[in-house]
Amino acid sequence: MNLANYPFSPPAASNFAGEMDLLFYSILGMSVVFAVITFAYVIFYAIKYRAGSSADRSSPVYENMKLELIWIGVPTVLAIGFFIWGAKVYADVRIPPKGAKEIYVVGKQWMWHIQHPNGVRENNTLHVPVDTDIKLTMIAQDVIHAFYIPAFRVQFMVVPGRYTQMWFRPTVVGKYHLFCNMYCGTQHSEMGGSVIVMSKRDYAEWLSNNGEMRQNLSPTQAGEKLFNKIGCGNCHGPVDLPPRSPSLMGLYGKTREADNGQRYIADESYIRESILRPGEKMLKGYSNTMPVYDKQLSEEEVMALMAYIKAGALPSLPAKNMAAGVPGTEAQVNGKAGLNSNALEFTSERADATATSRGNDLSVGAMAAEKGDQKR
Amino acid sequence: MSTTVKTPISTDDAAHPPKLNYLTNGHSLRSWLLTEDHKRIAILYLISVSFFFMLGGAFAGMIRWELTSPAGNFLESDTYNRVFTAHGAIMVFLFLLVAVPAVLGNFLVPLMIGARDLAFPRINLLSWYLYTAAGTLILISVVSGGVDAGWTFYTPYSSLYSNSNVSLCLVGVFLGGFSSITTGVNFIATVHRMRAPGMTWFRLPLFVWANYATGIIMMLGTPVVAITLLCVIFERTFQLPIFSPELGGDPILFQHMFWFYSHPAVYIMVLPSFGVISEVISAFSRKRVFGYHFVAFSSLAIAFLGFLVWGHHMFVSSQSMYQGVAFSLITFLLAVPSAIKIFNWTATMAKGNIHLNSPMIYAIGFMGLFLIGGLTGLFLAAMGLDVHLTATYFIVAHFHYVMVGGTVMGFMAGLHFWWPKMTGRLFNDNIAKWNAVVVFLGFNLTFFPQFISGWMGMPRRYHYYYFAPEYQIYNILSTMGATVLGVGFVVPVIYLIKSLFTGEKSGDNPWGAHGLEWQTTSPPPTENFYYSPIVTDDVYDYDPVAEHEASRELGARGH
Amino acid sequence: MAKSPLHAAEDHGHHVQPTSMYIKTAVILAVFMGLTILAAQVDFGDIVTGGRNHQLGYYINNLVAVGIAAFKAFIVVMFFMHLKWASSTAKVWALMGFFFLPVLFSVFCDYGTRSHEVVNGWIPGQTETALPRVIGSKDQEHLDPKFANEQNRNPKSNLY
Amino acid sequence: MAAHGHADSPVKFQYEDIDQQNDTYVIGMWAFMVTEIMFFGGLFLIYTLYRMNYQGDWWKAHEHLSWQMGGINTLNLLVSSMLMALAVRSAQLKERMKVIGLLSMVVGCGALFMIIKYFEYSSKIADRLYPGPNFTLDPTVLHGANLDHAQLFYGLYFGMTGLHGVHVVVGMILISMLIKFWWQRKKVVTEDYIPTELIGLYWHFVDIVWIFLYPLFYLMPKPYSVIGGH
Repeated sequence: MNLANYPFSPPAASNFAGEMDLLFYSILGMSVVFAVITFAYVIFYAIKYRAGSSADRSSPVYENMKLELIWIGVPTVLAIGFFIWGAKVYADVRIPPKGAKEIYVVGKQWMWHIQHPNGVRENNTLHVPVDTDIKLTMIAQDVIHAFYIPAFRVQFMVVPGRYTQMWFRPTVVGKYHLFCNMYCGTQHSEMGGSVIVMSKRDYAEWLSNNGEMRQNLSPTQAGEKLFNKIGCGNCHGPVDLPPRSPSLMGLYGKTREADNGQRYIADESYIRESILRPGEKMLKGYSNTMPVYDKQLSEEEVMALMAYIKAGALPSLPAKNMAAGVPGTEAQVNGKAGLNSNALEFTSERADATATSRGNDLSVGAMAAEKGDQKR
Repeated sequence: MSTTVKTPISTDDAAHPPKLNYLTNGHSLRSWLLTEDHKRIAILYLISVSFFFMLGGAFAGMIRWELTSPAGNFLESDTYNRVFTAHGAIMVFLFLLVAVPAVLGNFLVPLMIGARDLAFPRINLLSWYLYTAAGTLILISVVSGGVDAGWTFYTPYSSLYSNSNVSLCLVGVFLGGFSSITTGVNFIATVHRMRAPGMTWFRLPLFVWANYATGIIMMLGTPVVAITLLCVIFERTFQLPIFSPELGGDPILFQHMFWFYSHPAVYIMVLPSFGVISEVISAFSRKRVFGYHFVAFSSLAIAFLGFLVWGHHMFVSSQSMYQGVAFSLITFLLAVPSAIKIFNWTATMAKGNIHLNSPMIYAIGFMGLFLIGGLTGLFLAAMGLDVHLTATYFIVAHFHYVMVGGTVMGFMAGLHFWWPKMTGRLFNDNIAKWNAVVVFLGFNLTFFPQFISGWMGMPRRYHYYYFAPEYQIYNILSTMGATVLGVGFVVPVIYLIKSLFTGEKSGDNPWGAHGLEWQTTSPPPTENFYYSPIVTDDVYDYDPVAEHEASRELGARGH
Repeated sequence: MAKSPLHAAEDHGHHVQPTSMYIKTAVILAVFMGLTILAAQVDFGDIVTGGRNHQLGYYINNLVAVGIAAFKAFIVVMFFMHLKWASSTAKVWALMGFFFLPVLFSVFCDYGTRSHEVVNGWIPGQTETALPRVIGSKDQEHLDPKFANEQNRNPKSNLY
Repeated sequence: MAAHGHADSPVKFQYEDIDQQNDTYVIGMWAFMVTEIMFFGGLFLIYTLYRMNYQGDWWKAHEHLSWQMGGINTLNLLVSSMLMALAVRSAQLKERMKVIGLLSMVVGCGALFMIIKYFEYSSKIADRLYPGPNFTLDPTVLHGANLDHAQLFYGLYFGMTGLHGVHVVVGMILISMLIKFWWQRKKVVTEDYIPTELIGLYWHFVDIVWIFLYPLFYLMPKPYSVIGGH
């Protein structure tokens, strides 16, 4: 029997693993001390003062303010200390650093769609380079899921209707579990796979060698294609045209003032909302003429559009619709039902066929590490 | 006894107390099903609650059996989902929320405060019928195809995506909620206005304090979850997504409203158990509860603070960071009143004259398990760590330590303690003692390994884990423990039922305990007391030194 | 038997109130009903801020509507429901609901602060990178050069 | 101790005297009303959040509600509340016929309320404003509001006023039973005014809920996005 087959803790493979493990073992240590001392007293008293023993029972105490204050005070101080520590770790987990490499994740029953910045897409497997800040921007298409990588000690819910974020920096090359950790229906256990941390060189190679993918458009490219296809450019040209249509070029990150006086920074959620429900946060000085795209576009499509706008909404091809200053009076979407871009191939047969392709791969995580050790 | 009693309840029987007790006062089915006697209703509750506990336990057995193998080859995924939902829903809504308050609380609160009944006996009966209706509906929903939404019924899965009997089950939970509300209203009105003369607030046994605090939570929290679940039923019936993003609804709002009740609900489950443990430890240590006022007020503190921590279930659900911080802080502070209770119980035992009967063994077991359950709560209250641990088996283990280790151990302790009072018979205390040890060990074997698999990241509600076989060893240990635990819960059924027929007559006060409930006969008459009690002495007026001296003298004479 | 000692001391005062009291109460309630209809027609944005800030006016309108409703509810509770003459325990319990309803509504601490979470790209230690998405609080305005520019251009726009 | 064991006595056997019983009943009723507050409170919470999020659309959708009809109902419930309070007063004075008369008028007010509600609901249903797949697409009925958000609005409108309506009907049934008891001179009501008072408390609570529902649904102020003319 090899004890390494029965690990007690998950592999530690991200920047959070260190601080979280320290917090975990600190609370564990305090808990063990408290539990052992208290329970030892219980057992000790139960034996010493059992009926019939000759222990001294004289002058029993029924109230002791000092004692009470001590055992109110000490746990309170400890609790506040651990609260602060826990909150600090939480803030680290929740706030992604600047310049993190952004990967998009869409959760749907029962698979993860993952899209890399250069357009490589994968299902249920996430390839990431080591020692790089990775930020996941996630959304669900149906029910709530949760993206959970135990080895990285990160988890966040993937909610329909809004983007959530998660970030981490993998530190150890290897293959780790990826789980959906929010119950999402029949095949909940199937919704997962692995996270593969590669060296930076391997990752670059993997990205470029990904010949398997037909026509890998990056989200930005797919977004541009869609942008032109549904005719966004008919109105949103390179210059602002009040009161009809503001330019979207370089929109991302700007402060926008809505007509009710609220100010927003044009972030992902703002852009998404403005595509889906343009009337919600009407830009000051503009009127609500844009059609509502809620339910007209899939989440992948919105994400592609959002990525394109985020990238600056600059046309890379000479687009026929980009005739600036010619506002199309009927910026209507004719092909609502037939909307299709490459980004949509997420939902094509090929992608779905891999939904349950988790594979009977036992060589994940600690087991894999252990096997590797034996080989060596 | 220093409590003086006077004023016969019924002038006819002043000289000759009636032979009838509440059990023999009418034998027809009608006299049971239409009874307004709180003691009979408690017995009705005991029977139904035990039934649902066994049923929920059977579902737990199926889950444990399934998880021994990583491949999940015993049940289909759909079946497994229905099984764990049935286990959760039955255990939470039909056992844990009801067990201690509705069985022991119903039976004992009027007895302990010297009242003849609860304030509203008919409403009390109504609450049992609502509970039965709730149980029947949930049972029908489970039998006729099952529910697969999990007991938390998170939207939009429960509202728009699940095609199982969610609505029917939710109607059941809704009715169960009203049963809970009626019990709570009853307790509150009773404790406020039905106390016997001389039974001041600070002479109330801690069990009554705990049930009073529980009543507050039942009344304030339950309606919120009732309306939330009604909205989910509404969503499913009219296809109007209130909590789903299709029309602009917010799925996180459901979680807010659900946990606004369901976190305090944890205290509905565990506070009455705290009360039981206070009684048991005091009675078997023959010593007044240490720091009575602190224990009493910690119950109220838990009830009130418990309403301000629901967001700690949602640290990773995309609720605002800032609110998360506030919830985390209050959660940590909430650990303090629980700690106060544990420390005070421990101090109660010091210099007592401790009788290690079965209720005391259960109570000691409770303290051990609740210590672990409470302390592991700190891991989850620390927000950063919660990111890793939430929704894993660590959570599963934590709440089983609190719920089973807290509520069920408390329930068992209370049931054994007051069994002679309820039935007038003694059970075999030796078997019961060893059984308590078996339950304690089996419980730890079942749930401790889950802490480890959870820390290693095994997600809850997973049907199989062939891709992560390193979790198997812990699941096997857990299943072994569950088998032991199962035995530990079947044996009491046997010896307790046996005691009804062959048990020795217990007499009024077999444990030598203090308190109004022990001053009437066992089983008590329908009116609870032959005389209207007037309380003149303090609560828990034990004297360990005197008792010890007395027993030593007795021993000396015997030699 | 005499009253139990516990309760003997309390006087619950089953005073019969005069009919006129009930009619007066009803008239007050009717007047406030009229007020709430009137208040809904008025734009407090025009009155309070001189038409400069309609969003604030909208909030004031809503506050007035809910405030009048709360006052009416108070009148009903006190006089029609006799809480004024009820025992203190009943008073405490009547207040309990109104105390815990705000606790339930503290859900809005979540929805209210979500937009204030630090934005992507916050660098620990550099406060200027930690701007909230909705710029409202004074102390952060000077940190955002973009916002400062806009403020110069549009000095009246930061009323809210 | 004469109270005990007499079936027709208004004092139940578990109480010492009538004062204790009445006090307990009032506390129990207030405690029950706290649960009702929390019950409706959950709905008000949902309402507040979505109203905050979709101010403009909800305002537009609310224009289809008739504030006059709602106003008549508000006045109606107010009058019924006053009548109920007067009925309790008469019960205190043990004026049997007055109580019966006033309570009948309260039931009449309740019936009037439900009739007005019936007309309101049927006009909404005729315009297909009930939530679900058959929700109307007609922009004139929606007053230009976003379809989804209008649907949320009407969902909550029917949900909240419907739940209130259920409470009104339950109140009418309770009051009818009370009238029957008074008519039959049942000692439980004639000897003591508290049962009448308890049902009165319930009826006033129903009124209070409507006091909040009326401005929230029928009298929304115009949000700026609508004033701005978009």
